[in-house]
This record gives sequence, C-alpha cells and structure tokens, in this order.
Amino acid sequence: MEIEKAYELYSMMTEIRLVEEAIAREYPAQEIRTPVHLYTGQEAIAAGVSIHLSDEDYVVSNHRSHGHCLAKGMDLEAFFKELYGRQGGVSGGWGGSMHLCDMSRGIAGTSAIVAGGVPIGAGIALKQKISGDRGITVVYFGDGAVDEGVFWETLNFAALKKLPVLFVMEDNKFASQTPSEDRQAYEDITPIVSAYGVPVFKLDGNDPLTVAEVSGRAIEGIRKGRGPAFLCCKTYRWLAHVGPSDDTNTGYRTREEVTYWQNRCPLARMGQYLEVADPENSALRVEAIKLRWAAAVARAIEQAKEAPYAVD
Amino acid sequence: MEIEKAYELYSMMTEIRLVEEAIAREYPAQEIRTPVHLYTGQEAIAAGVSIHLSDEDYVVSNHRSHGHCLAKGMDLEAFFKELYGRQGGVSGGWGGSMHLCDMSRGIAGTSAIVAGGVPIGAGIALKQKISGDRGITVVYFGDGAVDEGVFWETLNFAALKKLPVLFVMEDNKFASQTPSEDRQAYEDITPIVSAYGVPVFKLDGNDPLTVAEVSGRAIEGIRKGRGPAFLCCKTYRWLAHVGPSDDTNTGYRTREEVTYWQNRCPLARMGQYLEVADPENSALRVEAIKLRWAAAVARAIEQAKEAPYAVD
Amino acid sequence: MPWTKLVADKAGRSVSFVSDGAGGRIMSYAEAIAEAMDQAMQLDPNVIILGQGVDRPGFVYGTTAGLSRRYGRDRVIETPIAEAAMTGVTLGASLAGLRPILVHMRNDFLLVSMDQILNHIAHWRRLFGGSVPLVIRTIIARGWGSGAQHAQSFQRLFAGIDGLKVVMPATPYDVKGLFLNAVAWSGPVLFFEHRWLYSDKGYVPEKPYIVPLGKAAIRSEGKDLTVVAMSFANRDVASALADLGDEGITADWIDLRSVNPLDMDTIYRSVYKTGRLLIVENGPVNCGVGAEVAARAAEDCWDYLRAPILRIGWPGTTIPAGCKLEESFYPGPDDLRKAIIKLVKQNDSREAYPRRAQISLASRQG
Amino acid sequence: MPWTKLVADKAGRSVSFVSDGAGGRIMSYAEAIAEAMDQAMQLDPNVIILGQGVDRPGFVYGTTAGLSRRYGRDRVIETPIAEAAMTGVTLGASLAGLRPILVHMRNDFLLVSMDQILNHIAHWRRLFGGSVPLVIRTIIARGWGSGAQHAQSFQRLFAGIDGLKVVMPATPYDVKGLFLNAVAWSGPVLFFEHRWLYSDKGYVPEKPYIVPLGKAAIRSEGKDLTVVAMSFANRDVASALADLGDEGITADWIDLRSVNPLDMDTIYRSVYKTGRLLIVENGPVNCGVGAEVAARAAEDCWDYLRAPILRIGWPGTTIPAGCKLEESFYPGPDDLRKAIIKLVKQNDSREAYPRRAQISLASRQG
Ligand SMILES: Cc1ncc(C[n+]2csc(CCOP(=O)(O)OP(=O)(O)O)c2C)c(N)n1
Ligand SMILES: Cc1ncc(C[n+]2csc(CCOP(=O)(O)OP(=O)(O)O)c2C)c(N)n1
Ligand SMILES: [Mg+2]
Ligand SMILES: [Mg+2]
Repeated sequence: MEIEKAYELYSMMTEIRLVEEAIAREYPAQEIRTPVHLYTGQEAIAAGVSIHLSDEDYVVSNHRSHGHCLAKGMDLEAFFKELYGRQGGVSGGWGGSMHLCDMSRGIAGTSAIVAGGVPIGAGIALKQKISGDRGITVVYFGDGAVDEGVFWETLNFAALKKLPVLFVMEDNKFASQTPSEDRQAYEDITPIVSAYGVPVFKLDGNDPLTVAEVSGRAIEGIRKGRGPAFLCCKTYRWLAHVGPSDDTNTGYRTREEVTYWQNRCPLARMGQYLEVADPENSALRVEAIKLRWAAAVARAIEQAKEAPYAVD
Repeated sequence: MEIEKAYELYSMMTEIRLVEEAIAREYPAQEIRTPVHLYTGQEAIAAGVSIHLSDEDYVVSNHRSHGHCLAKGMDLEAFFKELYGRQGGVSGGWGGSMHLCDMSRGIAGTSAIVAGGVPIGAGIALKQKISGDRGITVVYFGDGAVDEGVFWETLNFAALKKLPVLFVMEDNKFASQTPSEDRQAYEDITPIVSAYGVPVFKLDGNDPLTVAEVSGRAIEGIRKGRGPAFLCCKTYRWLAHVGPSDDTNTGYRTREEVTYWQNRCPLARMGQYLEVADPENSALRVEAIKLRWAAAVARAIEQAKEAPYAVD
Repeated sequence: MPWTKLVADKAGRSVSFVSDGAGGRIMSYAEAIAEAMDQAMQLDPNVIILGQGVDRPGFVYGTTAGLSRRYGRDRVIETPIAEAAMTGVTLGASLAGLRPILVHMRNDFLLVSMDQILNHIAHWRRLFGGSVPLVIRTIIARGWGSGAQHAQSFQRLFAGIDGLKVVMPATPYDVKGLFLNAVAWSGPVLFFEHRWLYSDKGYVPEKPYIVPLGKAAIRSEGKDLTVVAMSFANRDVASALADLGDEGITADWIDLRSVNPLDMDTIYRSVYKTGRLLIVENGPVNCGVGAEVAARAAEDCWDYLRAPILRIGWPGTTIPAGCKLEESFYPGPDDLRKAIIKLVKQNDSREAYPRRAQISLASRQG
Repeated sequence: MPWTKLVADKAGRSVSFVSDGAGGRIMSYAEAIAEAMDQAMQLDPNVIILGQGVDRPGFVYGTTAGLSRRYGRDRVIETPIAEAAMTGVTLGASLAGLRPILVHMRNDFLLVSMDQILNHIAHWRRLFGGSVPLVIRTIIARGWGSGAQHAQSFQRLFAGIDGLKVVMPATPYDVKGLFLNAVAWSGPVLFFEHRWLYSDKGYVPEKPYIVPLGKAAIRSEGKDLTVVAMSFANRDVASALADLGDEGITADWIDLRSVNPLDMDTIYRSVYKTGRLLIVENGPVNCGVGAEVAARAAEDCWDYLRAPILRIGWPGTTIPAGCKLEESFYPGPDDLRKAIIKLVKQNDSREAYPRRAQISLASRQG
C-alpha cells in the first residue's frame, strides 16, 4: 500500500477510535442523551472501505453507524451536535446517534431497524445504474441483519439487476447478546451469497490493510459494471451492544474472548505496519495524527456543548 | 412401487384433475364466485407427497391449493360447497377457493399472500418437534414465494431448530406472468438452500413416481428427526394464473412451451406406468377410478349447488 | 423542474361526480391512470416505475401498457415478489434523485412492506431533510370472493401520519390530476385506486394538469346534511342521494379525495351550514378515517351540530368470500339512504339549542 | 384446561392507580410481568415463549429471567431477528395446540411482521374456526433519544379489527391479571407494555388471577368530566387530577386497559353523568384510538354531552431524539390540567339544552 494511503487509513481509524472513546467518557455526564452503539474495535472496516470512496459514492448504515459516517467524511462538529441534541446537528437534532445523514458527503442515512437500510442502499444504486453514474453505494450491516428476509430480497434484486452495491457485513459474532450460532443454521454465509452469483470476499475485518486491499478489488469490479459484491468481515465489538460500558460480566461472552480480540486491535496493527513501512517518520506522524484528532474531537465536543439546543 | 400405492397415486391425481376440469367447466355459469388458481398439470406433486402422509401430518398451502387439499383428504362435497359459497363449506363459505382448511385431516389452512403460509407451517412443525409427535408438516409454495424474504427467514429457523418440515417448491416457471429469470438472480435455487444444511432434492415434478419416491425418502429423514428437507419440483401450469381459461395468447409464454408440458402430463404418465406394471387389470381399474371420481365430482357439485348459501 | 409548471385544469372544476366534460374528452378511470403514468414518464426522465406485472401482458389492468416499449426497461422495472425490499429500493431511488412509482396490485400486499413505509419512508424527510418524491400506487379490490386477504381497504393505517400523504381518487378526472400531483410532490404519496371504479367514465383533459393533494371536492350542494365519503363509497352516495328526491332532502356531498391530510376546512364549512354529518367509510367503520373526521367535528363543529354524527362502513370482521355473505357485508345505497333519513329526521332542534344558533357562522369561519 | 379455572382476584378491585394493597403484596410492573410469565408456563405445559433476548442475560428487562432454566430451552426459544417469520411460526404453533408468547423489545418492530398479524393472525379464526391462542408482548419506549424508530406507540394499527384483542395495562396489578387472561384467551392478543411503567410499584396478588379483557377500570370518580386514558398516559392523568384540587374540579378517570375491544359502556355511563369527555392518547392524536372513542361518543352520548369532546396526545410527526425537542413533543400533566379546566369551564349549558337533560339516564342505559 502506498504510504500516504496508509497514513490516511490510520488517521480515519484514529478519528473513529477517539470519537468513540470520547463518547464513552462523556456519556456518564448525561448530556449525550441518545442510545449509542459504539464502533470501538471495528474501525478497520469503515476505514478500509471508505478509503476507496468519494462524494459521488453513497453509504447507508445501521444503528452502529459512527464509524461509517466519520470515515465517509461527516463533519465532526455537526456529528457531535447531533449527539448532544443541538442546532447544527447533522439531522437538526431530530435524529440522535441512530439517525445520521449528510447527503453532500454521500452519507445517505442510517436506520435503527435491523436490515432496514439495506434495500434503501440498493435503491440508491439503482439510480446510479440507471443514470450511468460512476458512483457506487456501500451498505453496512451486522451479522444480525442477515437474519431478516429483507436482506435476502435485496441481495437477489441487486444481483438480478447488477446494481453497483457493495454489501459490507460486519460479523462481530453477536446480535445484541445473541451469538450467530443461536440464530443461524449455517456456519458460513459466503457459499449462500455466492450462489446468487455475487462475488464474495471473506476477510479479517480487524486488519485494515486486508480490508482496504480486498474492498478495493471488490469496488473496482463494481465500478466496472459487474454488479454487486459482498464482503464478510470478521470482527468484534469491544463494548456493550448499546451504551459506553463493558458488559462482559453479564455473562454472554467471556473475558478471554474479549481480550483475544482486543489484542487484535486494528489500530495497533496499523501502527505496527507504519512502523515497519516508514520507520523514519512513523513515530512522529502517528503522534501528530493522534494529537490532531484528539484536539479536533475535544473542540467539536466543546462547540457542541455550547451550541443552542435544537427546539421545535 | 407397490401396485396398490400406484393405483392410489393415480386415483389421487385423477380426483384433482377431474375437480379442476369440472371447475373450469362450471366457472362460466358464474356460480363459483371466487378466484380459482387451478392445479391442472401439477397433480403429481401433491399426490406424490401426500401418499406418505396421514392425519397426524399437516399441510399448509397457498393460493393454488386445490390439489394439496384434495390429496390430503379434503371432503369433496365440503370443498365444492366452499367454492359455491354454501353452508357446509370447509370454511363455512367464508374463505372461498383461496382459504381452505380442515384440521381434522391435517389441512391447516391456506394463505393467498405469497409465502404467507410458509412460516405458519414451520410453527406447526415446532409444536410437533416440541411434543415429540411423529407427525411432520408439509409446506407447499411456488417459485414466486422464494422471492419473499419470509421464506428465507423460515428456512433458516427450520434448519436451525431441525423442525420436521418438508418444503415443497412447485417451480412452474412463472409467478403470475413473470418468469423466474426476470425475478431471480440465480438459475438454480438448490445450492442456496443446501448451504443452510438442508437436504435438497431437485426432481421432475411431472413424474408421480419420482415425486413419490423422492419425497418418501425426504419424509423418512424428517421423521427420523433429521430436520427439514426441501423438494424443488419442476412443473408447469396448463391454464391461466387465475381463472379457468388458457391465457397463452396473451403472449407471456409460447404455445410450444405449453404443448411441450401438456405432452408431459403426469396423469398420462401414471396411466402408462400402470399399463406396464399391471397389464392384466390396469385398463379396467383405471377406467373404474375415472368413473368413480367423475361421479363423485358430479355428485359433490350437485350437492353443493343444492345447499343453502352461507349467510351471516 | 418540469413539475413546478403543472397547473390545475381550469375547465374541470370537478364538482360533478360523473362526466361533466360538456363536450370535453371522456375516458375511463383506468385510461386516465394509464395516461397519467405515460405523461409523468414523458415529462420527467427521472420518473421510473417498479412493480410486479408492470411489464407483463396484464399490465396492472392495462394501466402500464406500452410504457416499457416507450421508455425502456431501465425505467419500467418488473420486480421480484419482494414488497419489503422493493419499497426500500423505491425510497433509496427517490433519495438519489429519481421519482419512483411503485405499483402493487392489491393494497393488502402493503402490509408486507409496512416497516419500510411507516418506519422509514414516513420519517426520512423529517429526519434528514431533502426531498423524497415517491408514489406507491395500490388497488382496493372487492367482490367475486376476493375475501379475507384480497379486498381489504387499509387507508386508515397510513392516515394520521404527518410524513405521508394518502389519496383515494373516485373519478377519472381526479385520478389523473391527483396522480400527476402525487408524482410532482416532493414527499411520499400513497395512491389508493379502487378496482370497481376502473371502468367509470368521465371528463379527463388531455393535457397534464394537477388536482391539489389534501383538498376535498364538493360533489353536490344541499341544505339538510353533509355526507363525506372516499373512493368507491362515493358511488353509493351518488345512488343514495339520487334516490332521496321524494323525501325533499338535499345534501352537501363531499368527496374527500385525500385522507391524509384531511380537508377539514371544507367539511367544517359545510357542517356549519347543515348541522348534520354522515361519514361513509370505504373500509371498516371501527377506527377508520371517518373516526378522525367525526372526532374533529365533534370538537370543532360543536356549536353547529344539530344531531349526532353518524358513520357508515364495513363491519370489522374478516371479509367473507361467499357471495351471499359478501352481499350482506357491504353497506349499499339503501343503507345510506336510511341513515340519511334517520339523521335528518332525528332531533331537529335548532330552536331548542339557542346558544348554538347564536354564534354566527362568520365568527367561526374567520 | 387449566385456563378455565383462573378467576378474577376478589381483593384487588383495581380502582386505584397506585398501590392499594392495604397490606397486600407490593411489586413492580416488571416483576408482575415476570411472575405472570412464570405462572403461565407453570400452569400449562403448552405455553412457550419466543423472542430475541428471552434467553440472554438482559432477559427483556428481566421479565423472562430464570424461565429457560426452569422450563427448558424447548419452551423458551431464543430466535433469529426475523419478526415476520417468527410471527408466522407463532401462529402455526398456536394452531397446532400450543399457547405461544412472542416477545418484541419494541412495538416499532411489529411493523416488520404486519402481514402476519393483520393478513393472517387476525383472520385465521374467522376463516377456519378452532382456537388461536397466542400473545404478542411488546414494549413502548420513550425518552433518551429513542426517537423516530424506537419510541412509537402503534396500538391504533391493531385496534378496530375484530380478530385481535389489544391491551395496554398501566398498573402492576393489571399487567399480571391481563397477561394471564391474554394467555388464557382462545384468540390472539397484542400486549402493549410501557417501558416507563416498569418500575411502578403496586399491589399484586401472588396467586394467578385474571383481569377481564375489554374492560376499562375506573381509577377515580368525580362529577365534572370524564377523562379516558391508556397505558402510560394514565400517569399524566394521575398527576393532572391531583393538581386540580384548588379548582374544585373532580373527574371520572377511566383507564381503558384494553383498546380493542373498547369498553364503551363504562365510558358512556360516565359521560351520561359528567357530560364532558377528554381522551388522552398514548400516541399521536391523529387517527388514534381516541378518535374512535370520540366518534362513538359523538354518536351515542349526543344527548348527554354538554361540551365539545377534547383529545390530547402527541403530534403526528416523527418523534425527535434531541432532548429539548423530545420534551416539547410529549404533552404533560400541565397540558392536561389546562385542557381539563378549559373543558369544564367552557360552555356549561345544561340548562340551555333542555332536551338533552330530559332524556333520563335510565332510558339510555337500559
Ligand atoms: C427489526 C428490528 N428488530 C430488532 C431490533 C433490535 N436490535 C437493535 S440492534 C440489534 C442487533 C443487531 O445485530 P447486528 O446486526 O449483528 O449488529 P451489531 O449490533 O452487532 O453491530 C437488534 C436485535 C431492531 N432494531 N430492529
Ligand atoms: C405478498 C403478495 N404479493 C403479491 C401477490 C399477488 N400474487 C398472487 S399469486 C402470485 C404469483 C405466485 O407465484 P408462485 O408462487 O410461483 O405460485 P404459482 O401461482 O405459480 O403457483 C402473485 C404475485 C400476493 N398474493 N401476495
Ligand atoms: Mg453483530
Ligand atoms: Mg410459479
């Protein structure tokens, strides 16, 4: 990977991580009064995909959308204003964490209904296909969304019409507290999806380089008019399904499992890559990136808190 | 196949064929005032499956249900009374052709919403599984029903819970006037279904012996607790999607195609089999079966017409 | 934007229920839909059509005939039987800049896509701004044993929600003008047609024109009561009123045309005058759109009402298929006539309620 | 059949909204649900539970805790996120002889399964006879930015349909008694809980008992007006009425408990007495259940009404997430109090309307 791309990847992931950490820190003050589904631990996916996208490409996302939106360029201040219910929030304070949008950056919206956004993304891609746009649409969803029939209806339609959609499944093993094996008859979704004639890529969702490389290939095919592609990204959520804390002690997963995945931190991995790839500068540049985002996040939060509340 | 079974098959199919022909004949008199989706040409499927079923087994069916219900033992007179909107109809005159039911014969009901009956069948099977009944549930549906997400949700659940369901897909190439290739990204559904871990049988749905043999094997597995199985039966509907006439001239299919399939008549094929398997008696017995059902159908229609109308 | 240039037709005031073309062009409700679809597609290349059967010989009872040939299969899209996904696709296409029209053969099938309609389409614009132009065309059927799952009339499920408009045109004139306006509108519109109106004939101007969304039409004027109806129920009203000559009763007959939003102004103005209100639902009475009309009138027309508000419509049961059951299920012109007479004869007591008469019409209307 | 043996609890007349145990056992709404679930499963081996999270540590806010351990995983079934199919499965299991209870964390998710509920479950019994015992438990949420898709209150979509019963209990006593009766009933019941009632405490008898489906409860008696509410809206009524002492106003406060069928008898009896009706919807006013209550009263209580019928509830817009937006979205006790005063002060004109007073209460109630 080109080194500047690598730094961009690192920067995107850093932004997401610091945002989620800041939310977790601020949440107990009860000023962010909206249910938050944090993306911590899954950053490689949004970043690895988004690195290939521009404003003519759209994303549609779900309840766990912070990473998807930020990687696609959502304004940090408008993002935080939305979380704080303030004027100038991306959805005017009306949406909260579960309903973010910025059409000007190609962020077409997020739905908190499981799989609800999936067909909407296909609809955007239908427009792109009909008008011969170069753009594609990325639909993000979890391993829970494929339980819903509407996902399969959409996959069929997108494959039938060769729509420019990239389906990105973030398989973090759980839907809320229920593991896939308690919900799904199959162990592996990929043969099912590929039987629809859709190219399938199964990959380590915690490795940003892999995500970037594989999604790059997938997106290239889509842009060439070959129809949809499907990424199955294995990953893990570090925090609770909803809210800022660690819920491991409720008993639905083990401490060992969480630790195992925390040791596979996508951000750390990217840092290591940079260390090797750019031994001269990486230490300084990485530090600078961290500082820059820490400052940006702090400033955005401050501005959000100072902004007037959204009122009717 | 045991010869008496073969006659039973032939008899079942004859009943269905004669019923559908009688409806087509009577329909212009406008006394059967309910939309009819005739099963003519597809008889081998209902008969071939039902030959393995008893009253402890259930079937759930769709809009094209006459064959499924009659093969499962629906009373002919109560059936016709329902079609004529009379008292004593299987659904008290409330349902018409699209809503037939007789729980005492294991006919759990029919839904006119595409794929609507599919999860209901799985629910019955859930009961059978939980209470350790020997019974199984057969769910009939068309190639159109697999377009609907609820089919895939149900398939997943049934496979996950190893429910005693036999999914019987009657692939007659069309949903109303739309061929599968205009609706489905895949040419062959069977690899998709088998990726759920469900045994799949793809077969000639116009060959009663094959249907009987293959469904027998599938049902045996289900009764042994191995979970659901899936039959994909290739077949063809001779008449219009709805109503008693031939709609080929509307242009969505060719005369050649219809003729090709009419030449693959399941009833004729069964007759030929009997001729070979029982050369001594078949001519007589076949004739007797035809006469018996012709008389029974005529009597049932007469009785239905004489019965008082269902009123509130 | 071609859609801002459409104007209301001047000639057709649409006061009369049946053809009032006075020499103008007469066509059927079905033909009017087909023409509206065609003109919409011609006016704006962003208009696309999706649905089961839109590009198959039946052509949704002829209303999409010729379109795929004329505008291509990119714009006339035959779909899988997957109402939920196709509704989401419709929303997405709209967000991205198209004006999609999704077609269902029966409104009963809308239930499969309820989540996309009520949880997504209805909220999208309020949440995210922008415009969400889309139309969902759907048909109410009736009779010939259509029964439990093929003859329901679900307008009530979509009324009362700010993010959706719901229209139920009853005449060829309206069906064309409302359709073009639905396509022109920047938000989502549910478009309920009635199968039994398809062969009704009436005046339909050739040029594209619009009928306002959310505006009722006064089909006849009278003095004794106000009758409010929607969709096919209007035909029963027409018959019932025609039969009332002997009784010397005349009515303001209001065709709602839109059930969301409700044109309460037109209703109120009439009730202020007549003091009596009868609402005819094309659907179950219980929790129908008429309940909302009655509730608002009971609050806002209080001082003018001279008799209880009556409603007529279907029972809340499953719709039966058997022909005699079906016959007795639907109220007809005769039931309407009886209700009208009952309402007008009953409790005529303007004198007895001086306070109500005191408050002048003007002061309430102002 | 264990279910025919359940009887109404004698002690708890459930007249008071808050704990009236008089030394009886006090527990929370959530605990009462949990106990009812447990007792239902214990009473009848045919009772099974299905849902997302019913067998996971959250246990649907604790209401299913311990059940899988006690009754096994055959009867407490963790499901995929596939509401449409699971609703059909619930119907099928019921037909085959079980008494399934399907649990959803939010009633917003019901929309995904609308086709199974309205096109199938609601019609099955009327079409095919037999019994279809099943309960769909679901929760209305509110606040903390739950917003557009997680705080809706969809009872209106299911009211008005003969084939469904819909209950909305507001007290710990009722939630247990109605739940057990819902499970006991031979047809389908939609069971709407309110998340903000979960920690409310009140008297709950230990033994299984039933509260009748379709019967409202009179929470307090008064003379000046009738206030009708449902679910959480009752709590606002409680506060508003407590604040009315100074005004010298007293009210009949009716908690609907069931919104399908509606207990109009209890409402009518009260309106005959008070002549004034205010309906408080836990949900949007527009086309809410309150519209039906108002419409029926406007017809049937005509001779007793002394003032316009008022309704209070939410706007019809998307529910906002931002905290200040949320605050102003929901009407509160203060809005209620104002409406009550307005209604009582306005138009007090029994004398002016002699005809209405003439007709004796008895003749209408008979
Ligand atoms: C239709 C519907 N059913 C249930 C829910 C409740 N719910 C919210 S998130 C969630 C789990 C989603 O899991 P997954 O798709 O794997 O995403 P993750 O949270 O793991 O990122 C559930 C069940 C919902 N929002 N919508
Ligand atoms: C949800 C829903 N969408 C559409 C329809 C209209 N419809 C009735 S039958 C049918 C075609 C079904 O095709 P298939 O399942 O292949 O059965 P076949 O008629 O070929 O036996 C359609 C689209 C419906 N009844 N329900
Ligand atoms: Mg997950
Ligand atoms: Mg078919």
